Amino acid sequence: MIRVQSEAFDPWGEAAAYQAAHPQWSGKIGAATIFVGTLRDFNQGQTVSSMTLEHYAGMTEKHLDMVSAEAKARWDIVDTLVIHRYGPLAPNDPIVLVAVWSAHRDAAFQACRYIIDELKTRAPFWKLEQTGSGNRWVAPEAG
Amino acid sequence: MIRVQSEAFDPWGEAAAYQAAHPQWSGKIGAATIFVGTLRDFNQGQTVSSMTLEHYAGMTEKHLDMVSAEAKARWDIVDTLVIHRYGPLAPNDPIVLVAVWSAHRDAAFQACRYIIDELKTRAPFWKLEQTGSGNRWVAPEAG
Amino acid sequence: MVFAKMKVITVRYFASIREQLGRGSDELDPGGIINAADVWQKAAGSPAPSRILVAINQEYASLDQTVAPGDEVAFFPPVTGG
Amino acid sequence: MVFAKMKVITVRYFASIREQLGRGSDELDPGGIINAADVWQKAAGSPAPSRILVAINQEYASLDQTVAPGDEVAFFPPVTGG
Repeated sequence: MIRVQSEAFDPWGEAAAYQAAHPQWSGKIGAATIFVGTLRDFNQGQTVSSMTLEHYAGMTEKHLDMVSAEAKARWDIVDTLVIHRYGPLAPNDPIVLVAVWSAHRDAAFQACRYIIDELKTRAPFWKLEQTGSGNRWVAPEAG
Repeated sequence: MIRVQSEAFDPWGEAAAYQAAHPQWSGKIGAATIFVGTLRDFNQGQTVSSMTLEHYAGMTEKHLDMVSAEAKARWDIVDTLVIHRYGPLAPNDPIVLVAVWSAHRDAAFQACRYIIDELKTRAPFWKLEQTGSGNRWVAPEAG
Repeated sequence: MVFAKMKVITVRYFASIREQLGRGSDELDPGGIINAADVWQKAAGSPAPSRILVAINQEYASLDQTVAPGDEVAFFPPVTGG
Repeated sequence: MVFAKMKVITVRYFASIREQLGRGSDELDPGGIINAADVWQKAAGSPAPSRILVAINQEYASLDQTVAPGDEVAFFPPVTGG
């Protein structure tokens, strides 16, 4: 499942609730790998007081659905959950959750890493940081 | 921190509580990577009704402390949490939690994977499965 | 007698591209437009900047990909989510 | 006059090794024991099986590693935690 939302969320509670909502997985799941991305209060040498995440509504959801489907096609996994914020965020706010459930850990780790890497390099989100010297668009990661 | 215990635990709640217990991390953490290992009800072709995890008390804790320290030395991470059960377990019970917090995701993923892989190949635990055809010691993973 | 309404090309801009153009979207007459580069030229009055990303109907595309009336074409800088 | 109590070697067995020997531990007189292989031979009455793992004072060791009086020596099969 994917969700793109402006509301704050609790990544641990969401992962727990999603797993609890699938009692049919009981005993079939040997591994869960979770990535939580959180807003830091410093970046590229400056203090960040807050951030606004712009996104391309519609394309974002399509992209996250596609990446989740690719992960399911490439690795033997049971399910995935991706939640991503947009709009205004404060330091320490969770930005993104990627959770992958599978029988064995190797598939869970690889699929989780694949989804977050694809999301970071391709999903249409843009971070605008508010710093002491004004607003700035965050530069993309090298590579 | 490492903990080895016979009591059941909620891995999501433990990760959330450990992070909440470190307010000084607020804004410094960009990434958390979590691995949760859960008891499956099938393994190596047989249905597993329950399991008993034997461990070498004392050496287990020393080993997990050492592996956690190695991960902190090798990657730029903020902290780690490892919880491992021993004693009787039922299918769907969480067996192990490995959580790693860091500024950036690559270090969190690599350290989390390192800790669980080292734990699986070196920490002195032994799984005794109860199946329909009796008890059997689980064979170690290849590699 | 009913005339079909002429289909426009919807153009959308995000992040720094949106700020530079001073608007979030345009609707363009498809006349003379063959590909995404033509869309940018007609909307912005200049050739597309380097490193700009293009999506047609919410899928990544290249500047030389064909655009049809009714399409949604988006221009944006490298993404920074996650 | 006080005599020092002679330090024994504590031997511990786990999992299938423990089941095969029918006990979880032994305390051995260190006489004649140089290394971990000697500990096994004295406790079990046979050479150490292949693939057995050894720890001395709760750290992984090899069968030819030296053992001293007071040491804790453990024998166990490949581990299967996590």
